[in-house]
Amino acid sequence: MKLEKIIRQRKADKDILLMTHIVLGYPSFEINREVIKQMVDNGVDCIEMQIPFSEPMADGPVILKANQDSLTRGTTIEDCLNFGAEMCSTHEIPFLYMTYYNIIYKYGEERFLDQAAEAGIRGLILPDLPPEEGAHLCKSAKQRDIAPIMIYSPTSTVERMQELSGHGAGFIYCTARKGVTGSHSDLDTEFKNYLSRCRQATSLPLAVGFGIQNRSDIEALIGAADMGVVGSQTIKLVDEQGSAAVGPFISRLRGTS
Amino acid sequence: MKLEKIIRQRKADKDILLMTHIVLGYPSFEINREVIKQMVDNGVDCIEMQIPFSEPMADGPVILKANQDSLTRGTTIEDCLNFGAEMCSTHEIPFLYMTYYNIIYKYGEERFLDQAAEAGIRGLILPDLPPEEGAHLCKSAKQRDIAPIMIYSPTSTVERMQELSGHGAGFIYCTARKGVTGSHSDLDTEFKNYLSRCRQATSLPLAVGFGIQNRSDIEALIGAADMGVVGSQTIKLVDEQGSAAVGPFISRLRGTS
Amino acid sequence: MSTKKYFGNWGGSFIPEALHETFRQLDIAYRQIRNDPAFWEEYMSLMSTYSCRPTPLTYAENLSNHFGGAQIYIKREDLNHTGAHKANNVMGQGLLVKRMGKTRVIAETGAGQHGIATATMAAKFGFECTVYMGEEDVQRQRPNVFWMEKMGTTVVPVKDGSKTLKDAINEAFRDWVTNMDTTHYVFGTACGPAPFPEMVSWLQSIIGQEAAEQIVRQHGKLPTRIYACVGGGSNSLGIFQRFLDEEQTELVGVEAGGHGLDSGQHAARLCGDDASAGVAQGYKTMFLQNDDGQMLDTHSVSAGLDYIGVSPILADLWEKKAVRFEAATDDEVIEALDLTMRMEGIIPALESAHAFVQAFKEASEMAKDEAIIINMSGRGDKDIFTIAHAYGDPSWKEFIIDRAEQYRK
Amino acid sequence: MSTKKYFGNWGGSFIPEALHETFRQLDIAYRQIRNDPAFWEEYMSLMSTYSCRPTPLTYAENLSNHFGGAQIYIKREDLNHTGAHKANNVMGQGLLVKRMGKTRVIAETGAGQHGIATATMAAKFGFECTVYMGEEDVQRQRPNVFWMEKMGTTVVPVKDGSKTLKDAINEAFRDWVTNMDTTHYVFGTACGPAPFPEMVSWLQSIIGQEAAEQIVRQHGKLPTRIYACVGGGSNSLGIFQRFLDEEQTELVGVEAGGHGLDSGQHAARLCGDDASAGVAQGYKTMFLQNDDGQMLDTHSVSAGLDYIGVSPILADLWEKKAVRFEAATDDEVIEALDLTMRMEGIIPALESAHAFVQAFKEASEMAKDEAIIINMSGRGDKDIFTIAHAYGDPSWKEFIIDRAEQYRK
Ligand SMILES: Cc1ncc(COP(=O)(O)O)c(C=O)c1O
Ligand SMILES: Cc1ncc(COP(=O)(O)O)c(C=O)c1O
Repeated sequence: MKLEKIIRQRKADKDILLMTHIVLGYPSFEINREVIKQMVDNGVDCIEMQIPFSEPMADGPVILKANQDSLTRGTTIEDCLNFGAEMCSTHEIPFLYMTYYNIIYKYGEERFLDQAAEAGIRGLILPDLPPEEGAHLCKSAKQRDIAPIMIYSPTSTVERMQELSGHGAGFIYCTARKGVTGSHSDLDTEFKNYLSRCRQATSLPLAVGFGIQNRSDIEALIGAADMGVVGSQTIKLVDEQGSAAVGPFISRLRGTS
Repeated sequence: MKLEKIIRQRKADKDILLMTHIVLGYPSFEINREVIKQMVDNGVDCIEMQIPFSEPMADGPVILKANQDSLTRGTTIEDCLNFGAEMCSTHEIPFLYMTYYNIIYKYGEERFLDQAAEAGIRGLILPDLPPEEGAHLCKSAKQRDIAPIMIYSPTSTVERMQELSGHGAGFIYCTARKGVTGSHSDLDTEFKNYLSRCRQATSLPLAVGFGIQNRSDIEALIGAADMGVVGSQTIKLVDEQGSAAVGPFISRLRGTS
Repeated sequence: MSTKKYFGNWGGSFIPEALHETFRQLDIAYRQIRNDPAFWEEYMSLMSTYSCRPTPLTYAENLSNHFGGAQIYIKREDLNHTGAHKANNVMGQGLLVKRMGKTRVIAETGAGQHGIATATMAAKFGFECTVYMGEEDVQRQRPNVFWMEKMGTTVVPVKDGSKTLKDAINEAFRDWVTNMDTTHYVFGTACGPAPFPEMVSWLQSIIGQEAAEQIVRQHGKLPTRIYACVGGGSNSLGIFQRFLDEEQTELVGVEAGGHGLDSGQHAARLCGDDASAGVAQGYKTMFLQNDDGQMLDTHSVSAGLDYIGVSPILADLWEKKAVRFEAATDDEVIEALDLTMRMEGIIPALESAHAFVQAFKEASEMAKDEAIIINMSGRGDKDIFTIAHAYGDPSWKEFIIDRAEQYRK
Repeated sequence: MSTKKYFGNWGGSFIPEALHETFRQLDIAYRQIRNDPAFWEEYMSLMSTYSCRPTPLTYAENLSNHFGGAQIYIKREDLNHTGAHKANNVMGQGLLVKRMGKTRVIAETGAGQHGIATATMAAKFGFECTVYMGEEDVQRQRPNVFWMEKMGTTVVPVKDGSKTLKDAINEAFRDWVTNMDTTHYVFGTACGPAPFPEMVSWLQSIIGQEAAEQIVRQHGKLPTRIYACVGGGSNSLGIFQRFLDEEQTELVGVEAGGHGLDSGQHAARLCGDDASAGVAQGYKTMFLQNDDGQMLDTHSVSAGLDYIGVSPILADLWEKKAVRFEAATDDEVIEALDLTMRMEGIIPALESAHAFVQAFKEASEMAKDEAIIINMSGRGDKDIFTIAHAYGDPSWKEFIIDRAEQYRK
């Protein structure tokens, strides 16, 4: 099934969906496994798995460090692809890969997409690949039912959003603010205006990420967005309290505890 | 009596005369006193007393250091003039002042010469005052029977020597080589030629200094010069062995022991 | 005229969406200045009163005689204000920033030269300024940090990754992506997303324009070869561009050979076999990366050349064989530096000394009526800590230890 | 033309007899080059290809606005090869040495700039070279010593007297008096026995000639005032001479005020009351000396200004009131340096910063259509150890201590 359809089905029963993020191989694949299980068990709707890259230009300090630590521990793409395949076959929810374009460029676009498709990966987030450079990749991905996720920023004009929407699939990733991942975002009036611009520009579901940290952030998104994305916050949590803390955190976010 | 006459009288009985050098106030006036007594007692014919200056441009390391130490101990010109007067009245031999021009310039030329003349000083050696700059001083000195000692260098042309001779009195100070005081000089054939050029250029007696260190240096001068000058060597001797060593050193130089 | 995004297979603009609009506006502004003769005039007037353009072309008579072949000329970018060619690019971008109405500039720096130049430009134009510098480079180039701070710039040591230039670039992009409204990122070399490679090369092209005129005036004809060191590629493109269509002039780019091309410890992307095509830091070029596409640690005695990528324009010229690429090892660099100091009284930056190495290897095989030009991209004083260290100079060590004693008290 | 030995009551040639013939020959050689237009042409050609003459005149827009008075222009001698005006004198004397057929040069140095320039010239002309430098200055300017040595020069630390410039001069004379046959003493400033004051001033006069042309081109008329720091006097005379007969231009020399004119710790010879007429180091001028004629210890934050004497030409201009003299204290110098770095992105040498101090004191009282020129005799990078120290910069201290740790191992 296509990602967009899955999202819409899940959204039918819920006021808002939840996507979480992990960095593959950080702190270890073993812990990735535990964390993902807790996420799924506590009702996460979608998970983006970041394949680490040595130059994560769009990431803030927490994810940056996780990328580097993972690489220092020897994580390879092969490891990541194998782990991704394992997760897809273990859990019911959709999994996405997030990484930087060089990883795919070096591995070979077709080869990468083929393996990802075979494993059951539903989408792909590449923050440094605008459609001007990635039109071909977007098309190839779609052909394999992998959704190329487009990113909107508060700096994007409506025309630009429309153009991006044409290249994308699955949902649109709206960054809640300018900047990189990690710090908290103000979900104020200006933000609401931005989200309604996003809505006008695309018919795809909207996910909102960058600095979503707690239940009240998620509540602020209800009605305006289809999915909240929690990134750095879970990494910090695992760093500080271990993987067992993830379940309770997710259920707090979901408002079920 | 004029210095030249004294020199000639003394030379009448000896194959060569001996001039020595001390730095006033180094290591102390007390030791200056002892050293001079030993010099006189052992047959020195003439003594140049250097009034220390902070910038002794023409002096080598031994005398340079003696100048600075003396000044650091607080030696003043007044001290030097008083000490000079005391020596002139204590000993029979002629005393000269050696210093740099600024000392006299600052003190006042007339005032300095008056005091020196009154004390009985017979000559003045100023290595940084060529007659072009010091013609007036030379004349004023001569008027007071103080001989302005001209210096010849191996680089001086015969014409230059003749010109200098006209300004000078007492004797000519021939530097045995280029350079500054202190290191040993080769009294070779070239040197002999130089001395005979000096002889031709002036009718004044010739003293030879710079690096005269032992009896054989003195012997080499016999016949060619009228007086040998020993400078740094006695300072080193006093530094190393104390003032009592001066007497025996001088009598060795004189060939009397 | 419209900006070229690709140079053959290389270049492009791989940027986060948040910067899309910023780059669109930058591109427009760049095209405006590029098409406005008044801009170039203003730029020239600034460079000839604030820096000392035209920089001289020095005939190295002693080196020429020593090698007994080609007549060696040195293009003196070291005499620029702030001591390197970096000033050309930075002052030009400063004028651009003024036109765009932005009030803050940021920059990455490796050797510190680009940082110094940017801090200087910011002081002169009254911009706020933050410079990102790999922590390892902060160590190597401490005096530069001191001067940047004194000119009112905030220097941020970057502690991520290999703690060198590439990490500083990532960090600068992270800043830009947050503060694009007020801020222009003064990219320091002919790399990065379009329009930077083209814009920086254009601003640096003054070097070659002057050199062509000077060599004809002084030597009577164009040079047989031109040598320039290649970090990101800005000084080499600066001098090369004017000669690209001159048949009689061969262009030679010299990369950092570090401990040798076989050692794995170097920064040679276009000569040697360790680099491969990739996309990072916003553009496509030959990168020093592993099979997984992870960037490798590079090494060079010179902080300004140990960069993982290289100008896409040079990658294209390399592929088309329009420029020959060579590498100079750390040891060869120190040797060439030594000879140049002793024979000509000229102290090249460690970066620039790479170009001297290759010129020295080839000069003696050339005829006496041929001329070669070495682009001396910067002066070596700034490298005192590295050079004195490389020489193992004992009295330098003693001096540093003495100073430290004073500071400990 | 014959050489002027005296300038009013000042100057002369108080030299040991051994140097009489040497000076006679030097004087002849100097008169020859002075009367030979080909010499000046060769000199200009050297300075415009090896250094970057004409050096620019920079309009300091921000400082001008900051003070709100006169338009401030900066003559950029810092952009010379080796970083100061000293190169002008030294390269000229280099050409002279070549004509005289000597093979060795010696020099004294205070700040190290003259030493660096001489070492550079010696490398370029293939002369042997020994530089005398007071031990205290060796401490203050260690990087300069390193570069001199690397250019093949022997640097001799002078441990006598106050261990500064004057002692280095004495020592250089001691060398010369021994080796005059092969050796020329490259005197570094407009002091010393004739013909040095005149010769050095003549070689430096290029500064003022260029500046006069530039200020008229850039500002439309001659400046109201010109400020230059005064050590020995060469950079100030270099810029002043051209303007001596210009009624509308006032010339201001700025001496090292150290801890203040009343403190006894300064190097002000022409302003303040601590100096008196004297004869030393071969010439007559105003010296900082005690009543006995013994030279005093001087003090300045800048190694290039704390000299006991001053050019006899300046002493004459002072006596005739053709030049006004002021003093800047160490603290004022650091403040002016700070302001100049932050507002203009320009780092004056500590010496040059003295001229900036006085210009800053006076600029705001002048009308907006008036121009002033500050002669920036050199760049401040060389002073990093002194300046970082003066600021008490903690990260600099930490850096030095870290380095020392590495060297201790
Ligand atoms: C003096 C100098 N030369 C060369 C370079 C290398 O850069 P590019 O290849 O862009 O000229 C640098 C970089 O910092 C530098 O400082
Ligand atoms: C940069 C600089 N300025 C000024 C001076 C002072 O010398 P002068 O008065 O001869 O110009 C020096 C001396 O070393 C110097 O290095």
